[in-house]
Amino acid sequence: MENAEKYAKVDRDILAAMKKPGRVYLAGLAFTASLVAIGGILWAYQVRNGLGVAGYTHPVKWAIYITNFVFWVGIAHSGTLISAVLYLFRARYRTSFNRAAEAMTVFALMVAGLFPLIHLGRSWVFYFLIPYPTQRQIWVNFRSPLIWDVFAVGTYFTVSLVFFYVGMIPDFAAAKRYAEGIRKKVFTILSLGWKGTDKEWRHYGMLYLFLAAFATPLVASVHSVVSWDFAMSIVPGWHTTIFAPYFVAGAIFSGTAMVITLVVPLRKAMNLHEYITDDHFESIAKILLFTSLIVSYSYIIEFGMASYGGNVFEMGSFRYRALGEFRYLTWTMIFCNSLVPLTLFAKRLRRNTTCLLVVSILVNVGMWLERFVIIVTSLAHDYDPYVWGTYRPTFVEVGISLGSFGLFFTLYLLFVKNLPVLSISEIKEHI
Amino acid sequence: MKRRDFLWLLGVVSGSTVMSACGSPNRSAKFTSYLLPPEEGVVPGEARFHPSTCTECPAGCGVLARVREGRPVKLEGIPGHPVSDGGLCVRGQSSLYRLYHPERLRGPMLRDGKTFRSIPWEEAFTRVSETLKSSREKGRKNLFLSCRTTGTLSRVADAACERLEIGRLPEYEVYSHSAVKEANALLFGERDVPHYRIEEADFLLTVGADLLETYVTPVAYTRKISTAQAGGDFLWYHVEPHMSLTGGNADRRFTVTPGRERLLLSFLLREVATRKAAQNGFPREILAALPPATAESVARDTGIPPESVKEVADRFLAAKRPLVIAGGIATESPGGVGTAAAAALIQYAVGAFPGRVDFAGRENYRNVGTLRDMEELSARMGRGEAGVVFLFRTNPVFSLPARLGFRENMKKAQLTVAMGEFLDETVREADLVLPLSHSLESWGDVEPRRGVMSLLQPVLPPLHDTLSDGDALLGLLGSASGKGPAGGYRDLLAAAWRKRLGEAGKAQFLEKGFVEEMLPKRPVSLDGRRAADTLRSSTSAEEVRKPVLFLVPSIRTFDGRSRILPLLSEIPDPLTTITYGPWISVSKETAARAGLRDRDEVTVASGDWKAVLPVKVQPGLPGEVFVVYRDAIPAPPIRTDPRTGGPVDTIEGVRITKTGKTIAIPILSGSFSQQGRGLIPDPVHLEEERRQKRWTLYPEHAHMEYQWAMAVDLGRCNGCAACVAACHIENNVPVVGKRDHLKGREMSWLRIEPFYEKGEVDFLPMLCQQCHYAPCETVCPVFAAYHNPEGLNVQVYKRCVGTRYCSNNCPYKVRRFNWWQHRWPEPMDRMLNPDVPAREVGVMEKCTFCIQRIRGGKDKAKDEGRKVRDGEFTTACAQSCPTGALTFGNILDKESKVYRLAHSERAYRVFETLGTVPSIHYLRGGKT
Amino acid sequence: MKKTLVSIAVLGYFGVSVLLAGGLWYLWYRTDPAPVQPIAFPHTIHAGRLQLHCTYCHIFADRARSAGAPPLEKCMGCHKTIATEREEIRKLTHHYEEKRPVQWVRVYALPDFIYFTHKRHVKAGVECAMCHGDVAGMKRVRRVNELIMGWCVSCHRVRGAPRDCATCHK
Amino acid sequence: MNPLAIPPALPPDTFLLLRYLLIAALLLFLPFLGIVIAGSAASLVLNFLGRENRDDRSLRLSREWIEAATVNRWVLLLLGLLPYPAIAYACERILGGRTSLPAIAWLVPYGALLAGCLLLSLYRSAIRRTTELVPALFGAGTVGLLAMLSAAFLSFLLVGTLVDPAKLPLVRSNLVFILSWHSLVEFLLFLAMSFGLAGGIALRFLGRSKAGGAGGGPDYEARVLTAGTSFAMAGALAVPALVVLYLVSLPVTGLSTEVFAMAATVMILALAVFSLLYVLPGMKENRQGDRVTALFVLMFLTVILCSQTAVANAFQGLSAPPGPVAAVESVSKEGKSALKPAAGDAAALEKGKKVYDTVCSICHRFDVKIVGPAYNDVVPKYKGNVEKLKAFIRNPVKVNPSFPAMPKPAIKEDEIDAVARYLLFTVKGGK
Repeated sequence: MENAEKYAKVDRDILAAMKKPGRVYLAGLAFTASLVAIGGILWAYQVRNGLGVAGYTHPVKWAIYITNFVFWVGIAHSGTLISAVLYLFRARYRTSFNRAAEAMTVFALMVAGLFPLIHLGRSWVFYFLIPYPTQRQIWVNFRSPLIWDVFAVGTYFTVSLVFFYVGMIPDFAAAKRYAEGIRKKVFTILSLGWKGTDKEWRHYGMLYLFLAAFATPLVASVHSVVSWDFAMSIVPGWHTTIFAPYFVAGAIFSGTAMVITLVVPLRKAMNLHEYITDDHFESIAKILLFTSLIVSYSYIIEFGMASYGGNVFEMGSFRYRALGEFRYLTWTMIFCNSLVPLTLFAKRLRRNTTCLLVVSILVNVGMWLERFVIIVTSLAHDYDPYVWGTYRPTFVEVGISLGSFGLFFTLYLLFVKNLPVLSISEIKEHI
Repeated sequence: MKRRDFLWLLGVVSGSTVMSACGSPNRSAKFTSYLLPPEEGVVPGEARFHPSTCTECPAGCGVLARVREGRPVKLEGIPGHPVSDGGLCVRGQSSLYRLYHPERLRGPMLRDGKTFRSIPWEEAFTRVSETLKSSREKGRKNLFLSCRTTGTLSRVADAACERLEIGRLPEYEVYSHSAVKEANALLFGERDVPHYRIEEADFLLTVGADLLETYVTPVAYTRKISTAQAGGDFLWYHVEPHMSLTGGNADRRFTVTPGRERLLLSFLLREVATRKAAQNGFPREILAALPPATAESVARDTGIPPESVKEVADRFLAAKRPLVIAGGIATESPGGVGTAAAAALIQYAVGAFPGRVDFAGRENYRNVGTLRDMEELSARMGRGEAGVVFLFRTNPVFSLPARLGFRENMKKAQLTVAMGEFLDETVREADLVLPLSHSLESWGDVEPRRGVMSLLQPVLPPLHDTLSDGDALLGLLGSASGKGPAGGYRDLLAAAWRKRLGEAGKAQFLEKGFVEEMLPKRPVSLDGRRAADTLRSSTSAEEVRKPVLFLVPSIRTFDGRSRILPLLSEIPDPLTTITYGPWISVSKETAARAGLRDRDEVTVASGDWKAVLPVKVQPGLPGEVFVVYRDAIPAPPIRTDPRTGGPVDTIEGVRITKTGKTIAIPILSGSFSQQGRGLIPDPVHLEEERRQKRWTLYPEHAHMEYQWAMAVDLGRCNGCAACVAACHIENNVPVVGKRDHLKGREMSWLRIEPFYEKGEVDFLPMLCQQCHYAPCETVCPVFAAYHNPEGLNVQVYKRCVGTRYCSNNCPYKVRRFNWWQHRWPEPMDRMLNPDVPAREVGVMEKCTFCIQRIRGGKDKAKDEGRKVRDGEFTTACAQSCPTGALTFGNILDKESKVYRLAHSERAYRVFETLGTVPSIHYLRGGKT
Repeated sequence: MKKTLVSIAVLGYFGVSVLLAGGLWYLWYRTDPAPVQPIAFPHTIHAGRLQLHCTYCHIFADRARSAGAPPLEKCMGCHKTIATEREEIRKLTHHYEEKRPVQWVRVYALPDFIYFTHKRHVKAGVECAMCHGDVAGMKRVRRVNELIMGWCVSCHRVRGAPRDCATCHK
Repeated sequence: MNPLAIPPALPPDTFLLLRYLLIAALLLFLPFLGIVIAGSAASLVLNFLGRENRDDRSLRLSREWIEAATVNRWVLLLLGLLPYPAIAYACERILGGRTSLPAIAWLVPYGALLAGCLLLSLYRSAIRRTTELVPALFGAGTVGLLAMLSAAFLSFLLVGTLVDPAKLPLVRSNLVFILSWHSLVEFLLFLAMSFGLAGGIALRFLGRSKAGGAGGGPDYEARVLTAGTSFAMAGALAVPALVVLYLVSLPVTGLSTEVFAMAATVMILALAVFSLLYVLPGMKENRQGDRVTALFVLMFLTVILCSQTAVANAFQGLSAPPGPVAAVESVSKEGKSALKPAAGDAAALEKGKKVYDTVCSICHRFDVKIVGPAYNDVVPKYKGNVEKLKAFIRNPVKVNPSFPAMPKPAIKEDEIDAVARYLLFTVKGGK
């Protein structure tokens, strides 16, 4: 009886988020949307005039676009990790994050997926990268890590999308009871006539478990593949065996940070304090700290290998990274990723959301810089000293990158207003 | 005559040979049928070669113009040509850009206030002839100033001037070698530059003469030196006050205190005369005239370490057939004539005349005047004595010092008639502009050297409303004197040739493009007293005050005349790797002292003259010595040598002050040092690389018939960059401009990397290595970069999507990306090689060993049912190399030259540790 | 209300698809496989009835990359006397007398990034008809094969001709 | 088969006949197959749903529908199995020479068809006995449906090969090259029209029988109405898009204005269906079964004609020339056979023959008269007088008014001599 009330309350509280949006929300939405518009225009400009409008130089032929790609794929990771892996570990605090995290995964992947296209010299023939039988009777080169990317990211996106959707089916059913108008219709369709019978729940449980199990290995595989884009090449500073674990850790690191960055304001804005408690934050913070330590360790290993490897090219590359013209970025990165998170050893700070927010944002910055530094510095000073060069981004690259952030947050804002932000059914389970 | 109709026809066709870019043509796509069957042996779509002569500089190298659909698309040297023997320098390769340059004069123009209005030729001629008449009545003198002209053209000019009572002035060249001529005149009564047979010497000492770059006939000298080096025991020492490409390539290079070259030479002369020439009647009074000197004193004065002075002397004396050449900057400084004279006397003393130094085949510089002549001309014009002044293919306003006031005085002439190809500084000032055809559009002949006649013949109809040099002169003559010779310049030439060579000879001349008459060697007689006076008179008054600025000719632009060729500003200067100049080269120590770094802006001042230039720190340059290329400074503040009347290109006591600003100039080299990466390795380092074993997971590439490979002999490569230009032209590599160069986005498929080790420079030509295990191929997602059955890393431009992964993964960074859609302004688009597509925006491009040539060669071989013969065809770069440093061939053929070289003990590959197994084998240089 | 909206929407959809079809038709029409030539040269007579071999007029087919159109002189060789009164022949004669080359409309064209030589194919024993079809049977020459990559590759596969990209791609 | 051989030409009328045969067979085959596929699919689904939630109307509808779709098993076997061999035969003949498909390529679809027919008839008879099917029989039905589908798809692939003759030489060497987009699109188009047709059939025949039984009555009719209408509408709406795709996927050589015209017709027919069922007022109430059915049959007809026109276009002009090569050969052979050169002038005769081949043969043959008279008629007039003949060749004079005057040949004196000798020697009775 009183359970019923509780359930009703949960429904109300969470679905309250989907009430009519306030001014602030609309303003935010307008802002992010305009960013998207700017990005779009700049992309059109770039396609029309050629990649020359970007700041690429002769040695540095990959830069900010690929940085963004790796960054966003990284962001995407925590989603699966938090929902799938923690689900398998039966970690209860997951419930308060998983929906947000999954949404983040999907959106981040959407954004990430754009960058390989943006960075192509001839984006209009991107379909050459897709393996399909054409009249030309020629296939893609399955040896190329870029093709592995196409598959890895594609798979990952599909799976996480399905996972995201399946997780929401019962909530749609719940939501449709409160919604009206077109929204009700949509929810009705999306809920696939979910009635909540035992039989349904039994099947549902099986399916969800399976999907979780299926998604978990992807966490490792996808970013390993992405890291191989670099590790498989022979560029000094890229060609390292530790890249796969290093990148996966980094991905989870940045992803977790992004979750915190998103959930802290979310909780505040939609006062979900009783569903997202400080304990939850603390345990997430622990993940952050842990992955941070792994990342720092990788940094040390990288420089270590370069110095005792005795490979003149590798040494040159890392000397340049640490002391070259990009040294400020390098050291900022180390500060953000290795030093700042150490504060989280203090329990008080772990439970202090403002502190967490600051740390997480810094970590995001740091992780973006990490990718930038790895990509640009390694290319700028590789084998032949004659072609050593440098790189300065142009407004086009900056604008498009901002646009990508805009796109991500636009999608996210739309999400929080139109879909249940917390997994109602699971919260009910835990009542 | 027949070919011209044919050309005309093809001219019609060529317009319509451009096809639509999609499989099925749309209704507008047309193609044309000939009226007449093309003459025997002409096959559409096949290139034909027509011999002609390069006119980019006075040297007169023979060129074969490669013609497709009636348009010349490439220039190559004529093998066996007495001057260039198959070689062609960077300027020669680029001179197609002169032909197709969009800014060429399109027709005769008449001054109309500040601007010009175009007029028909007839009007131009009549106006000239009227003015000629009127000025004669006014009692003014009509004058004709031209660049160095030789052969029939020179005679025609003389004749015309005589008929029309025009004073033919001494010809004007910026580099007139007046000191050398003066010295030879004083000593032997031969006012000219002799023909040096370097190939017959076993020891060569060059003083200031930049043989490999611009001195008199650089390609010839380059060929001769490499022949001599190939011959085995040959040593080449170079003494210079600054740092030049030539010096960098000599076996030993000594930097001498500016203006003191004379002392070294006279010491050498004394040594030679006393020890060697005493017996063969060497005039005593000369010895008397020589200032007393010991190795130590000379070392003190010249700044060359004593042991080096001794070494030079000993080597020279030890040599059986020694040869010394003084010229260039050494003779264009105060006391230059003394230097030249000393050198000439040494030649005499060691009996180099007439074997190794011969006036029979002199370089035809006799009619070339001096700076003083120009002073007189300017003065005469200033005094208003000049009527009509013809300025024929010459640009004095740019190259003469401002103090002559040439520009202003031109105005005082009654009518200045400029004849040239471009609206350059001088033409802009003229009253009447008569556009001349490019040499590839006109008939003619040149005589670069006595006894050598080289053919000029049109390979395409004139692009614009221009006349060939001869026709223009004849036209003038005709309209002025009422009756010119019957027929055009072509008939006149034909007659002249028939007269000189006979029917058969003429035919052969037309076919081969040159004739060489064997002139008997001419011994010289030395006037001892005059010689002695000459030596005495070169006193220590002629000293050079430091800091000194040298104005030197550049291998890219010579005296500045080639600076309008866009390609040449794309090709880096070999020593500094700067593409878009200008700049001033500063020595390391000076830079250190003045706290100057690359790109710093400085003001260079001397007297009331000053210029603002960015700095480039140049290793190997002695302190207090600055170098600027001649093309960088219009109206340079050069003095006139009181004794020779020639120019003094050393500006003394210059003041260099740092402004604190910087000027962005594209310096392509990221580092002048190898950073210990063994691109040009020492043997030890090499061995350990060799010992590495490596294995692959991928299936081996099978090469059945052919595996193309190249050998690059670093010992022969002198960094002249001719190959770079050749590659550009052959492969339609676009000229991208300064903006992209500043971003390091140059497009050249082939680059020459200079690496400096303690003042010595080594050059490393770097092009696609065509790796056997190519890193670029495995990473391309769409097979745009793949390994073809003949061992090439082919790039399929239409398949490329532009991920640029291949370039990242290329350790040699030899792949170029099309950042923009590059366009060729009309009529430059006619220069494109139809066998190579113009790349689209957003695709990667690279060297594929001129795959179009490979295709052609295989096609021919297949027709004859055989395999390709070694050396049957070669890549554009290898073809252009004057020293034969590049060898291309099929390495599967055990007999081939490239196989032999690739298996020599000098052979190595760049970055062998990476296991890319390149098909390009470098042969370690090692200065002998 | 709703009904009209829906019907308008659907009608719009139909309209769009019809337009698309029209567009496709135009695209196809622009590259008409059988274009009208300035002079209606009947292959049916020359290659058909007179049974002249292709290389009689297209002299370069076995010698060069492009088969080449016959020089007008060749046409005039016969048509000085034969069928001189016919309209088309008159056109020809005008062209010849005015020294004005004939601008034929292309039926087949290859993109400029492709290296193709008739010589190789003819020498390899490929009959002209393999690619150009039964020209002798066409009053106006019609393109019977679209020169698309797949088409070339198919034949190269079957005949075991080289399939290295660089064989055809410049 | 020998890749060098030019495919022999089919005699035009044979080709025509074959195509008519093909069209007729397809016209019988496809609509029928369509009805069966769509009908049985509908019936299966309805049956499943009916059993799931105990709904007699669905069960009844499902039974009626399968009955209507497969009038009875004999018709099924007859229409299903008879036309196919005709199609196979026609295709094989048309392909003949270019390639001959391995028998398996024909037999597999046929087998599938057979199996499909049998299984479906099994299902049909079962469902007539009782609507409460045992799973086995239901399964049989499903498998039958799948078999039918695959049969249809395979036959589309086979017929599709006709549209792309250039690819045919490959087909035998590796069957994968049968795969083509336009076959796929055509198949989809076929499915769309089939469902439309099935809908039409439903509207026309179902729910007519007033005989009560389980779940009869007016609401049952309503049910039929909705089902039929939605099927027809779905079909009609899917058609235009698919038609456009079809046009895109056709090889360019197959196109012609007629093809486009027919495509447009199909769209218009679809539009007609739509307006019948939706736009026109009051049309919906009284069923449009017969009209809709008719329209869809028309669509089938047009599409089949359209694709066959494409085939015709594709084959136009693709065949061996009436060998001018052969002709020249024969002449020269004739020459050879005739001449038995005396030792001396063999060379001269060879030369003469060369002149003949290059110059004379343009206008003259030995046996036939082309531009000029046949040599066998005129040469004998010279009775072996070489000089006379040479004189004529040197400057020809108009002899026979029925021929244009012979132009003065551009050949040298010795060539004139040689050719004159050659002619006199070669032509029988020349000497």
